Amino acid sequence: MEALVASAVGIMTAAGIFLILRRRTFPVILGLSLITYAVNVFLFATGRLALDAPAVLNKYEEVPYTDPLPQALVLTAIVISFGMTAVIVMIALSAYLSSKDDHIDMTAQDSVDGAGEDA
Amino acid sequence: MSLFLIAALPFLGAVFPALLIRAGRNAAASAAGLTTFLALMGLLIHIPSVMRGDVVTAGFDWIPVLGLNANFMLDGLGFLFALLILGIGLLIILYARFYLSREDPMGQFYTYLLLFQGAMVGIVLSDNILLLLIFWELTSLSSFLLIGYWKHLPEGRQGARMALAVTGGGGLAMIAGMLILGNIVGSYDLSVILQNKELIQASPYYMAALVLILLGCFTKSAQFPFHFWLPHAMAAPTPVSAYLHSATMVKAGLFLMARMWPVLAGTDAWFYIVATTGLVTMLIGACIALFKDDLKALLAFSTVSHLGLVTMLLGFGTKFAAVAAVFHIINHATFKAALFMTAGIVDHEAGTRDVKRLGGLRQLMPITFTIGTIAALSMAGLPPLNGFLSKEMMLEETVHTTWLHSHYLVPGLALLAALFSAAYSFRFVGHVFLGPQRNDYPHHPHDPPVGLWLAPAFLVVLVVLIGLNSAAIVGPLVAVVSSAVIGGEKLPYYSLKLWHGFTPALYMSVVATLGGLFLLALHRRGEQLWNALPRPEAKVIFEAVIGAFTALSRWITDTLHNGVISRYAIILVAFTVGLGYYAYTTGTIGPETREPLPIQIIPFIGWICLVGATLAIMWFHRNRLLSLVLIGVVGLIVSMAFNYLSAPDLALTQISVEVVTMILLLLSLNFLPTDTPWDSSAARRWRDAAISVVAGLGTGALIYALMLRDFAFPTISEFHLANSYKGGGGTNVVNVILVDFRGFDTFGEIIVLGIAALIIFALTEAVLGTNVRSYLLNRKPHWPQSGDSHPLMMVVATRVMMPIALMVGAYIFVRGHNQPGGGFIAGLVVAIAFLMQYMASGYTWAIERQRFYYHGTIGWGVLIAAATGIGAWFNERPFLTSDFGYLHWPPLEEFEWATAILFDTGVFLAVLGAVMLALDSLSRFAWQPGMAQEFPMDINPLRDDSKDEDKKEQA
Amino acid sequence: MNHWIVAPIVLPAILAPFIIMVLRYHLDLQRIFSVAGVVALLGIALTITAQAAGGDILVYELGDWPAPFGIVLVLDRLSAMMVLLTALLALPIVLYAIASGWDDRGKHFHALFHFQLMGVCGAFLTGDAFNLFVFFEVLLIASYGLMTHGGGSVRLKAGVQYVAYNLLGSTLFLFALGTLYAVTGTLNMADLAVRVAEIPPEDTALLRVGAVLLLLVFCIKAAVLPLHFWLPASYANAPLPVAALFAIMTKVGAYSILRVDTLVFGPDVAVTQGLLGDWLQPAALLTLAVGAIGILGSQHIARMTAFCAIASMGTLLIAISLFTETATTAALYYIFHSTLATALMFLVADLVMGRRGGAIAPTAPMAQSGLVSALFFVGAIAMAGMPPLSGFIGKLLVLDAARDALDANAIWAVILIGSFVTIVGLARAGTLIFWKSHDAQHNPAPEVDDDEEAPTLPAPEPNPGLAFTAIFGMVMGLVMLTLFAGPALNYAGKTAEQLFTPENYISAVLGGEE
Amino acid sequence: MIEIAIWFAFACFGAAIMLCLYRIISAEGVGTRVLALDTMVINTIALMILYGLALGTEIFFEAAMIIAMLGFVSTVAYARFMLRGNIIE
Amino acid sequence: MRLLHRIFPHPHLTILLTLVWMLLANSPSLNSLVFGLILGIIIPFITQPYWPDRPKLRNWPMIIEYMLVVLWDIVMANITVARIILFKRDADRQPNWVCIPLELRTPEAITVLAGTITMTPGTVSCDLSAQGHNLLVHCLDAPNVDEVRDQIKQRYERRLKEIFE
Amino acid sequence: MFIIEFLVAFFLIVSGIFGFVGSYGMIKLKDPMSRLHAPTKATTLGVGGVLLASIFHSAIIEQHLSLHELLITLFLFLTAPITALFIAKWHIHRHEKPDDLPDAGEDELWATHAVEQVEDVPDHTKT
Ligand code: NA
Ligand code: NA
Repeated sequence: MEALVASAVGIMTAAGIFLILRRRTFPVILGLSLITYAVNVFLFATGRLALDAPAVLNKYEEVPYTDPLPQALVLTAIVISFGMTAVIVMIALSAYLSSKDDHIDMTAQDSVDGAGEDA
Repeated sequence: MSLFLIAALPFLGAVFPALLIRAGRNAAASAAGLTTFLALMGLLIHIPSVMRGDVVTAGFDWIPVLGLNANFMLDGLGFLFALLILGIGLLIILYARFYLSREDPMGQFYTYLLLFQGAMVGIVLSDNILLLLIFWELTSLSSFLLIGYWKHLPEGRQGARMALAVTGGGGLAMIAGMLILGNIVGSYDLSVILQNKELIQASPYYMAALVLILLGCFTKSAQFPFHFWLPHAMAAPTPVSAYLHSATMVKAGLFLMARMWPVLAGTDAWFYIVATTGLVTMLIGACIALFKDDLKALLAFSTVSHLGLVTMLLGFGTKFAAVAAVFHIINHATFKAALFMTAGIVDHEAGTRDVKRLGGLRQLMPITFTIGTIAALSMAGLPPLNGFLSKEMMLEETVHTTWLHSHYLVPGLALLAALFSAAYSFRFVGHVFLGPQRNDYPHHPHDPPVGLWLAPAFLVVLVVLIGLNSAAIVGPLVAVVSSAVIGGEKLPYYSLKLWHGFTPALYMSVVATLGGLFLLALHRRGEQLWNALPRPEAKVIFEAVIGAFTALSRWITDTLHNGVISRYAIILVAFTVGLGYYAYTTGTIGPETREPLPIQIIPFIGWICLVGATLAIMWFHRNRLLSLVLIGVVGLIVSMAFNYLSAPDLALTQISVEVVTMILLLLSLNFLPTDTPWDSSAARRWRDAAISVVAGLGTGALIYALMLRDFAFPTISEFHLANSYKGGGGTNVVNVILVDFRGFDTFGEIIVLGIAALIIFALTEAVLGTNVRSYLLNRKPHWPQSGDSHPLMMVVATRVMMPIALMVGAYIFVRGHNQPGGGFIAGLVVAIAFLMQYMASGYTWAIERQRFYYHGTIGWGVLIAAATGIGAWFNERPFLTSDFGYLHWPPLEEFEWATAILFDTGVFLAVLGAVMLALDSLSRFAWQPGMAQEFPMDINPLRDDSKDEDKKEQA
Repeated sequence: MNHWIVAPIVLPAILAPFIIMVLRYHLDLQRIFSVAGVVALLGIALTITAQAAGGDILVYELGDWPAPFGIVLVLDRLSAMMVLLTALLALPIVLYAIASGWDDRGKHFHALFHFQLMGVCGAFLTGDAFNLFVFFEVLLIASYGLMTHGGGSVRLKAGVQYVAYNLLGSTLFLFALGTLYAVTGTLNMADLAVRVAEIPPEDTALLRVGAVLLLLVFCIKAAVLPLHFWLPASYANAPLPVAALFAIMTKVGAYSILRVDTLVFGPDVAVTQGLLGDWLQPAALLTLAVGAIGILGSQHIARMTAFCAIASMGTLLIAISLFTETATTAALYYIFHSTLATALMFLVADLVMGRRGGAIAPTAPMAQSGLVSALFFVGAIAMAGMPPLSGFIGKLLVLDAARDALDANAIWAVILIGSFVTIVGLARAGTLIFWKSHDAQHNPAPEVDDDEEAPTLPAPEPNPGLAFTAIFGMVMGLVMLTLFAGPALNYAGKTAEQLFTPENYISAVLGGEE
Repeated sequence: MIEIAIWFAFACFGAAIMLCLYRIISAEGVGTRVLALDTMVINTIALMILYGLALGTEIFFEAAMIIAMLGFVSTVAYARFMLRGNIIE
Repeated sequence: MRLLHRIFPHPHLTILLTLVWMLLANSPSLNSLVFGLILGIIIPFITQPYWPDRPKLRNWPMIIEYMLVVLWDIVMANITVARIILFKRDADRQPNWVCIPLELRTPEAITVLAGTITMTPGTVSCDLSAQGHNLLVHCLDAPNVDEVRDQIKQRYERRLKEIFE
Repeated sequence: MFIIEFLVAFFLIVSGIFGFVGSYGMIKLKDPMSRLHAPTKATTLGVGGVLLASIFHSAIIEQHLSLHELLITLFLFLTAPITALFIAKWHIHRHEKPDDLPDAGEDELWATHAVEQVEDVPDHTKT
């Protein structure tokens, strides 16, 4: 099972980075989502894997529990990256609508002429 | 007067002219003059002690850690320079009052001038080399302002920049030199350093310190090959040129060489570097000066030459040469300042300072002529003027100097320089004042008002008096200064007399004078030759070099930061992977300590789907909608994996977040292109793929290694498991961690979400406030739209689904503390419930029936969470300390209350508000007039038919 | 119970929602509350600095859970100083933003501003590695909002880049924390320090990977070459008052490097040897070089100022990379200076841009050119490390601290040559912007003398008086830092001493149990 | 007996999920892709209930329920996107 | 009465929601009943504006009958369709569109009808006509279109008419 | 007991078969409209079977009544028709002309085709 999880993390990371290296905003955002999945699984897996041992205390019997801390961390991470994704989607969309161009690269022209221009 | 005050007065005074200029030019000038005068008086008070050979000191520890102490000292050398600075400063202030025109901002001028003056005084009074460095760099800065004072002249701008670059750069070198010096000695205090000649000269760092300090001195004093900036600094108003570029700033280098003479001089290195530089500078400066037509340029190069002279003398390293140097500094200051002012007067009155357009001013401007001639003859080295005296001493010393075993080289070249010097001095007199009167002067020249000529006249009187009776007038001063220069040792034998008998120096003087006259006679022919010679124009070269460096910098900068984020990302990834690999290979790792879990078939199928979907995304990423669907698959499987691996909370959160994200992306994809064109080459894609694969391998391997090893120490989560119920009152440990053990993380997290929504809202407002709005109103959809935008079935289904979904949300929320769930997921579920309503009946219809406002929801959420945290304060507990208990109201069963639930309510509200605000904002982009509809569904036979019937009835 | 420690976080966390909810439609009230909030923050910062100055390390256990199981805030000299710096920086900036009307060019400026302050203060105060991540995210997301404040196509595009790059950084942060947790089983920094010191040899490889990833994250924040690429475009295209506030953000990276590398992966910890020490110094030197070259090579004042920020980070990182007490003292002093100077420069750049656009080329005269040019001159002096302002002292300190370093020659050469290039670049920019308004060849249109004409040109700010006051305030900050360099360095020295005796920190956080 | 039945059902739904993925990737129209995704979600729900049954745990229930709800929302969103472009209008 | 109506805008919904809550809680107890009831009152109150013009349900026995019929049909149709998918060659299949003229007018009733049609395998409700008077149904394999239409009208629409209108 | 076990196993097998058939139908059936029929099987007897099995299993074998699986059924029954409707509408919108469909009677057009204003937008029928 560990091999599956590890390889999945690796593949999602690779695909995420590949998409991040594209030149348009949309694939980059998708890449960021993918790499977010990867890191969430990564972080989760740092608690080691366990089957049928959720960290919900059983009052009646002694049962094994999985490590709850990484789960809490991943939850925080998921929420935060959701906020981040929402923001970058919005900025990318606004940038596209303002310039009718969804290239993610800044041209020399952008950086010279428009720097800091007001809306 | 305390030395502090002397040094501080000009700076304090600098404030007044700028402020007082509204009160008039005289007020500004008077304020400047008065401060200078006060400082001068303060200095003169110390004459008795200085003349006794005492060193006046004052100081306090400013920055002890650094050894940068505000220590000042006044000895003979400092006194002489301070006297020059303040005395000539006073004259310049007077002169400038009349020189500057009505259009020139005089307040600014005096402010700059006093800043400069203060910096100079600081240099010469510093007893700490770091303090000295501060003043040193300040002179560069203030002179930059002064040179560039006439902002409208391009020459001023370039000159100022060049001066700053050269002297500032030299200053930086000097910083290094001084730090080395201080480190050798162990103190930055001059008084300590000057006691440690042996230590310094024996140090292996002596050479480095020497060269670096000399770089500072040579640049400041315009020594070859750094002489080029000085003539261009002449673009400044004449008072500035007179003050900075003859009397004071350029002498700072000389001052420092003199100051350091006791510890740095006396070595071969010192001799060959300093003396040679001085000699060459003296020669070249004099030669160039002869062929300059601009009076100020002529004087500037003459200054260069004379500075070289003093440098050379200091470089000789003998005590006698040091005395000669001191004496020449005094003399040069007097005649050169007078000459500059004369040149200024000529320029002012005749309207030009081009020698070629002048001549014959003798009768028109008799006073000026007299002043100028006396000063010029002193510069030429004619008796009985003071210039003669020090030149004699110089020539005398050259005769005793051997340069690489050659006895003739130094005297020969010095003589040549003296000859040129005499020639340009005669030219100054001859070509400006003598000769036939002309009728094509730009102005009508006449002697200026007394205010202008008084200052140079005073100086010329000094020139004559010193020449006639130097021993009486400046003898004690020279003695005390020289003594300071040579480090308090016994003075050598010297005499400041006009007549020393028929010495080699006298013969050389005669030759120089006659040769000078001869050269002047040949001037026209010499000029032709000079002009025919290829002369590297320093300014052009400098500008070209700076220009080239600027262009190079621009190229480097723009090439490095070319705005291609994918390259930035590649560098980041490659760097990270590389360092990670390095870190791994330089450590050690033990064998696996955990048994891997067996692979079961369903997870394996999930894995295949995940890998398949991921690879498909890479392959089909240009089809954006498909990629989105595939991302959905990945998210679904990741969520399943969480569930399978005992993380139900994660599964719930992951899937909810994923759906909302997908909806946000769909909302934006409505406006974005639906396809990504190819815009990177196949080679690039392969390179990207290779890097991605390496990074993927790295992360995969890392987590694989981690999962198969146990924690090196017991993990802190054991505490969480043990205390979740008894300390946190919940059985869902993950939730208790979120709302209690690490509630502060969650507090930050909801704020992140709230901020995200705020940003989205703010951006929407910003973008819709521009012409984007009209673009959106006129844009065509990606493809034709279908009819029936709010299908009946969807609306009806939502009427049932939404309440149920809200119920589910409530359920998820309530049970969160003990079972998978919690405020966050509940917030998302409720948001999705409302989203359903939006999708069913449309945004405008739904929002009209909305009963809460998203900003308020977010705000309340954060505030409730914060208030829960603060509530603990009243219980004498830290922020976010939770409490819980159990209630029993018959006939109900016992149930639990917990402040954590209140906190979770905050989370719930913040999440709900944030998600809704984000969706709300994004959907506003698609708003079109006429979109608001009256009914929840487009088709409703019940409604339409009854309407039809009404119509029929009416008909 | 000493609640002062959490106050710098709670205050903005309450104020910002209040502004959103209650004052959403009242800009004037927003401004009043915002400024009052910053003043209150300053008061809090002064209080906690006074508390920390004694040398005690105060620990605040959030939720009353003991470390390492809960999250703790730790107030030591360093964190107090950084919070104080944040508050000091924020006050003039918020005043300037109000005076220049920048806060009115988009929605929610003040709320985002306070959230940003909250994130920054939280990052400085927290003693928990994951909580540090959370506060990084808070300050980052607030910065995304501030950076794109007001919109505009280029700014938004730069915003996309900024966000994308930093999201990569955040991801890296999580990878790092995961790895560290997976090896050590803890997240508390003091506990981490204890465990890292005792790590068994079989786990060093993985621990080292985690450590290096974490340090890389901080290096991204601190704009260390080659991880600095996010900075120029985003700072140059942000609203410049915001860029001024961002001066503190790079310092968060520097702070984190300092904190983690003294506390957890300290110089005495064998297992993490060479992870930063081997490359940070050359990287810092290159950072300074690239910054200086950028200053000379920029054609736009905002971009140039962004490179000023990079160059000053280079100098700072050189000091940090030396990892000695003396050098750290220098670094701490320089942090203060560099933050104020960079911010000052950005504000001045905003004055210029509002008046004549940002191109470093001759253009028409501008309003109040004398005052603006004087401020530019002051800013340039500070940036270039010229006397008499604190930059010079800072530079001397760094040079002095580097004298025993292995590569002292290289460090000195880079710093001094870097200063030289900076001076040339700033002089070039200043003369072109302020002095070249009359060049007939370049500007054939007939022009009037700017000094005569200046008063008739209207200032672009709604409230130029306040704008200039704010900037003067910042200048005064630099002056004070110079005049009271002695006491400041005394504090910095004690701070460095505290940093280099991590045992106290550890025992304060973990109590006697370890 | 139940064991075998569970395994049989696992195999069926596992295979079904893979078929859905194949359909998502290979379909020529977005509609079919979305349909396949929707079917995949439904199969996943079945699988989760199955797992709960096999392990005798209720831990999968909430996820299954939420997924049932969310699958609907996302499918409607996709469909609205394809029909109208704007999913909230 | 009006007050009562304001408090319980949708009594049926309240019952349904309380039931849902009980199911969610999954263990019958007084606590969950009380809590479910409270939420069952609050939530319809919140969502009330989204459900104007609520239809009245008249014939409760018919509802039971209808559900049983549908369940039976679902099982049967599943088997039929599985056979078609697994064993019938694609070419032999005769997919077809069917237009079903509606007598139902209430949106809720139309929805239930269309839903029923879809949930019984082999038929899918695809669209309403522009004014909602006809329902478009797609059949997986329907050699005889009229038979399908009549069956739907007979088995489902008739009963729904009695329930809703 | 055996009967219960048998019943559970039976439901499971039935659900497995129908779940598989549902997805297999999507592969086998060639025209998009017919494919739409497939998921109904997964939804009804596929999931339904599992849910019933689960209810029986917990009630009899684990000895506690657990009916909450019914909720999932409720959800699916409420939502699946809507999903199908939307996908069908997409198909009609993209691939069917008004003439291809049966006559809509008095209403003339089916709702999907009843677009208020005709816009000259590019036709991306392939998407
Ligand atoms: Na989905
Ligand atoms: Na059907």
